[in-house]
Amino acid sequence: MTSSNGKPFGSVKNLLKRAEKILKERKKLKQEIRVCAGPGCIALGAKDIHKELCKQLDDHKKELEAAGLELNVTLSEKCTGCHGMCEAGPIVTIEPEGTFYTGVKPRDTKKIVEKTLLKDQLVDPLLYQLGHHRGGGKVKHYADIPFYSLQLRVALRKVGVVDPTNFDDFLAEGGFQAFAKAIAEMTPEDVIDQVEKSGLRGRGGAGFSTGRKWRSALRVKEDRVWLICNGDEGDPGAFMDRAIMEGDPYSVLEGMMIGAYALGATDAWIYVRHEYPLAVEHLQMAIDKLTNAGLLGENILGTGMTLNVRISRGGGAFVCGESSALMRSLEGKVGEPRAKYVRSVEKGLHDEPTVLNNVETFTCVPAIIDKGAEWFASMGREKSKGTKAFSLVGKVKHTGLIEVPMGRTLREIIFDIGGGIIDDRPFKAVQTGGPSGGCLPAGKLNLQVDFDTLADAGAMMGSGGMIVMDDHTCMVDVAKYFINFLIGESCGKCVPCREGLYQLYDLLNKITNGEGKPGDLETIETLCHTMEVASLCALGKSAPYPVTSTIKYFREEYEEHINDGVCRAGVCPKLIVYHINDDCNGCEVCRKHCPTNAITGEKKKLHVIDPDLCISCGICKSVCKFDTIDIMSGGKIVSRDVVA
Amino acid sequence: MSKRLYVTPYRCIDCKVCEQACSLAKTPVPGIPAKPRVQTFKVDDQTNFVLLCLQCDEASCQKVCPTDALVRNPETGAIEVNDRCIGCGFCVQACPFGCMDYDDIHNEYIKCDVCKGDPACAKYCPTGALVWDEKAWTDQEAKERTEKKSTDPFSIALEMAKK
Amino acid sequence: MSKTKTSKTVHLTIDGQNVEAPKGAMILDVTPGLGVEIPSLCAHPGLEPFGACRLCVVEIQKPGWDDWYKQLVTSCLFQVEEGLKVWTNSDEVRQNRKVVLDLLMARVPASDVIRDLGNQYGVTKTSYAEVDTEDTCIMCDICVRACHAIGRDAIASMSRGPDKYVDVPDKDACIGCLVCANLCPTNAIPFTANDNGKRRIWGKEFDLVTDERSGEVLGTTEYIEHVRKRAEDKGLLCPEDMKHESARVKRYGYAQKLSHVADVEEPIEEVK
Amino acid sequence: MTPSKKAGVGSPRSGAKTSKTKKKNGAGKNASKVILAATDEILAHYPLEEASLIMVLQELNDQLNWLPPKALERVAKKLNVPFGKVQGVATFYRAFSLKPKGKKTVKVCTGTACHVRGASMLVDELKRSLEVEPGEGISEDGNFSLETVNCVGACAMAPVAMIGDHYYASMTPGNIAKMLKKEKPE
Repeated sequence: MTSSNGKPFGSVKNLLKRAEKILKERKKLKQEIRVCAGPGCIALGAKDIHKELCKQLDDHKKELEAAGLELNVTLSEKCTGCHGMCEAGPIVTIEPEGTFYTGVKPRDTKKIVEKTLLKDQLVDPLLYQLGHHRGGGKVKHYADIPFYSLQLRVALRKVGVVDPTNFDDFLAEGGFQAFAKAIAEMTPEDVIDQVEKSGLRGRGGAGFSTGRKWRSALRVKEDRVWLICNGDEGDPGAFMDRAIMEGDPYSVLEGMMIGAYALGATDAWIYVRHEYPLAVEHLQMAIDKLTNAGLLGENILGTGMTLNVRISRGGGAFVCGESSALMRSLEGKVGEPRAKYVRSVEKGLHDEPTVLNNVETFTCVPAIIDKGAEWFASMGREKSKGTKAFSLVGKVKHTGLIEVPMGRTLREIIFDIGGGIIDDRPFKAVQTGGPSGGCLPAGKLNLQVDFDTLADAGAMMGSGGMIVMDDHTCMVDVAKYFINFLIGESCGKCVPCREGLYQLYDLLNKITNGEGKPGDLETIETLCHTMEVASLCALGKSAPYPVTSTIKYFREEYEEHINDGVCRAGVCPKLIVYHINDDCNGCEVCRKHCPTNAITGEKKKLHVIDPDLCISCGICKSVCKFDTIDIMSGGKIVSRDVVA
Repeated sequence: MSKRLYVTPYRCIDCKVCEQACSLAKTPVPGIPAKPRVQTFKVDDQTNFVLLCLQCDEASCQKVCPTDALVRNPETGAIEVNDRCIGCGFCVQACPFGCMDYDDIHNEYIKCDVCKGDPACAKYCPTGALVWDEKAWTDQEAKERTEKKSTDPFSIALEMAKK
Repeated sequence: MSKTKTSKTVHLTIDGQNVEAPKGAMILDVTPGLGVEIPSLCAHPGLEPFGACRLCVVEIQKPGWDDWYKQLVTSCLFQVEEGLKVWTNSDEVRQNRKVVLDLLMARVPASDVIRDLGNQYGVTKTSYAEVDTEDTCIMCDICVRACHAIGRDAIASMSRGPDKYVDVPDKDACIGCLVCANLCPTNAIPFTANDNGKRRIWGKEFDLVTDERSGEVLGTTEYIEHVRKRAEDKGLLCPEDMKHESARVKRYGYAQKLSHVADVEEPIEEVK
Repeated sequence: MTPSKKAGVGSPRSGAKTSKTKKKNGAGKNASKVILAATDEILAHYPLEEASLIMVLQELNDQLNWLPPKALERVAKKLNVPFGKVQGVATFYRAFSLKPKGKKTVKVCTGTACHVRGASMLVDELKRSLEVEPGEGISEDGNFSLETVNCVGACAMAPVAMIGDHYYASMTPGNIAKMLKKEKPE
């Protein structure tokens, strides 16, 4: 936590010495068990597994000690951040072998300790199984799993590796080397040069060059510069920033410290989404520890540099991800965006120069300083350098957190890393860039993902959410979903966004209810255009993208809804009817569960759904064990899976 | 020194020509006369008085205005109401001389702006009670103009004719 | 208020006219007198620019841009620049104003102001679903900003998105000055100015103070008190005298004082 | 969630009518004393300026489960922020509730991943069984409130419902009744 004698590190040298010492001690350890404590794994009981593991190890120690023996494995067990492969959680890995266990339950810990740790044997049922198209088979090392082997982790380099609550652990993994290098060997100008040369672009969505932003802030000669780290990750289906803040808070802070050094900033805020309490906890813990260690506060490492970092919890407003709204929120005001004509590097928080960067952006900075701008620039594409973290979710086999170099195709990401679509259903679309992004169809699968290609295709990089959809997803419904989301998140300041979203929802709702009129699509397109050009902030300007992109690529689906009253995906409740087919064996389960008593039928006899009473809630289909309930639309069966 | 509107109360005969002239000069729509910015009063049988904005150096109206809608025109030295006025009426309350007013017909706050340097009141004043002059008065003149009483309109008219 | 005072000027063209404008001014601020009409509902020269109604959109082109490329900006928030070209009534501008008015017409079908404005842009009937409301508020925030300007902050906009509405959560803060109601572009704030010496607005009733001599209504008790306090804070000419009911009362007093009439019948202090 | 009819000037919708607290919550002076004591306690930890407003409200909401009007008044006074602005902020941000909540809050994730896996059906079913609207009201037995959240970051287990700290993964309309039964407070 602090230097060996418990006092703050007085100099860069002390810090490096301490890191070396920890590393030496670590080398004595034979093995390390890492329990993933990402949100997914915690939800599935990772905390219990960790507790149980500790207990098991303790028991063994005692047993051996009682017998007068010493445990012949020294090991450390720790909770780390998200490993990424959330769908296979809870995950336990054992280093240095790289053994990768999935779906671990507390009762499995005994086996893990006894077999793997003590006897070097594998627990077969816990190993990751390859998909059929890869020849099945079990994989021992996670590096052999395509999900991992195709990734390149920069921003996520320490997520899943370090214990986010342990500063020593972070030092042992090479933490603060970059900051030490920056403060000891580089001038602020050098730092900005490196960042600019690396070609790092803001990871929050707009993709503005970070180096240029810093440089322009430096040009504004004012006494105070504010530094803000934007952790208000509002995009549904995106959790990269969360994973970083929870799993590797020190890297975020290290990036901010390097930024503060370069810009001469003395005050910094981290704005964290209120739905992420664990991120707040870990960041606060990290700030406290760094302050005690003399790495934050006044006279950092004896260099005279001052930096105070505070955390602010967002109030639960998506629009606060917009930088000017975020600053209003930090001032204690309603998070309404301000016109973009005033640049925040000149007049931002409290009307003082402000530099705002995303969590992922800050996390990339130490890596750039550490390994050099050339290294970073060697990855990715010409105008989009480096790597980008994505959260790959939806109807894809391996949902989770990934990071790839810019320029990977959508196909590689979805099919090679993501393992393809659940149940090997046909791929329909992928939605990128959060609610303001766009949907790309199968025809765009070979698109090389970077800031500009996505924008050209009518989608956007956004913060990096990637939601995969199969043929059981109705594109009109998806568009409606996003508009509904945005209605709730619009600040309501300007007319095109506030009224436009309301009317857009109304029009889409009518279409999904089978009340659409010919001409509606044209009205929607006109409206979308005005929203795009006339809205005040980025939220309003990009709000119509989900609609325009789905109309662009899936126009026939809209037309089907309007002209024929058909929802080919079987999603829109007003356009579908539930029907029990002849395979029904009369088990009565659906009848008992139906909330409106729309199902009649006697035991062991075919059941019937009364379409007048049916409210299309889907309960019957979700409880039927024999898959006898079909969804019909326009007289055709369009059955869909209720639960993926 | 720039021109100023000087008032010589003893010359005022309460004929209300200034009010009429002001009203006409400030009427935005022909046919609906505006409220005059200048007013004359009969104080007693012998004395009349012309009430006119003093264009104070540290004007209350200006200070109390929340939107900086009262701005001094550097050319005329007069304080003018501009389009930033939100109609709160603070100025009316604040002016100790009652020279800010609200025209409820044309729905605007009004004050004397010396007609941008060509005050209609002074132009039409038949007795010289209102003068648009740039000369600085001597103490004696000032005293005379403010203190000399006259109830006889003819003598005033004579005096005017002599000039 | 946000206008920066600077002696520097810039040159731009607005609809082909060459215009010289002070640096830092917004496009909308420099259009009066040019014969150019830019509609606007939420802008007021005395209040902070807000940019809510989006009716004042214009097309601009900066020097150095490709000839075909123009950008739509809100003129109330866009500062003039050297060499800027502005079009205030192009097809694109009219089209977007039309959609905005169409949306507003759906939002406040009862508003005459919006209907008249809509007719100017060829919107006679909204193409969207009308919101069933008698209300004509369009959330331009003028009332909120004005109330802030006069130093009361009684009015606040609440909630967000389409659910946004304007309210006075703290009735005590309202002084019944009617500034909000008078500034409202769509006359959405109902009030009774004078009903037997009472004024009603925002669901609150106020007592009116009347000048005894002229019989003119001076304002509500709370209003006069607020101005007096404000005057005191600002250190005005006669803060003591501000304690009297109104300056108007003093008008007559001062008239007497200034005319140097010795035989004033009643002492000034007692004039009420 | 259909777009609801909008409120206008002078006709505040549900959100502003905070004064109508339930009787059991305003059990006399004692309750309000507790509220004010909690408010003062929280205020003591922050600099008394406008910038603290949101953080103070956050803590207050965490502690009391909602923001009683009395507490808001106190906060406005202490931080020297107009009450209207405090109300505006309290109604703007999702994190704040201006109405008392049930003993437990069922949060249904309506993030995109959950949506494409059928979260809207969960919400519909919960609305039916609890007879409350998301974000409004308490179920008749006083046990549950319903809320939708945009993403709880557990996309891999979609659709997800959350009660307290507990995640219910891969929910279906069919097993909602079971979940509610299990979570029912004693």
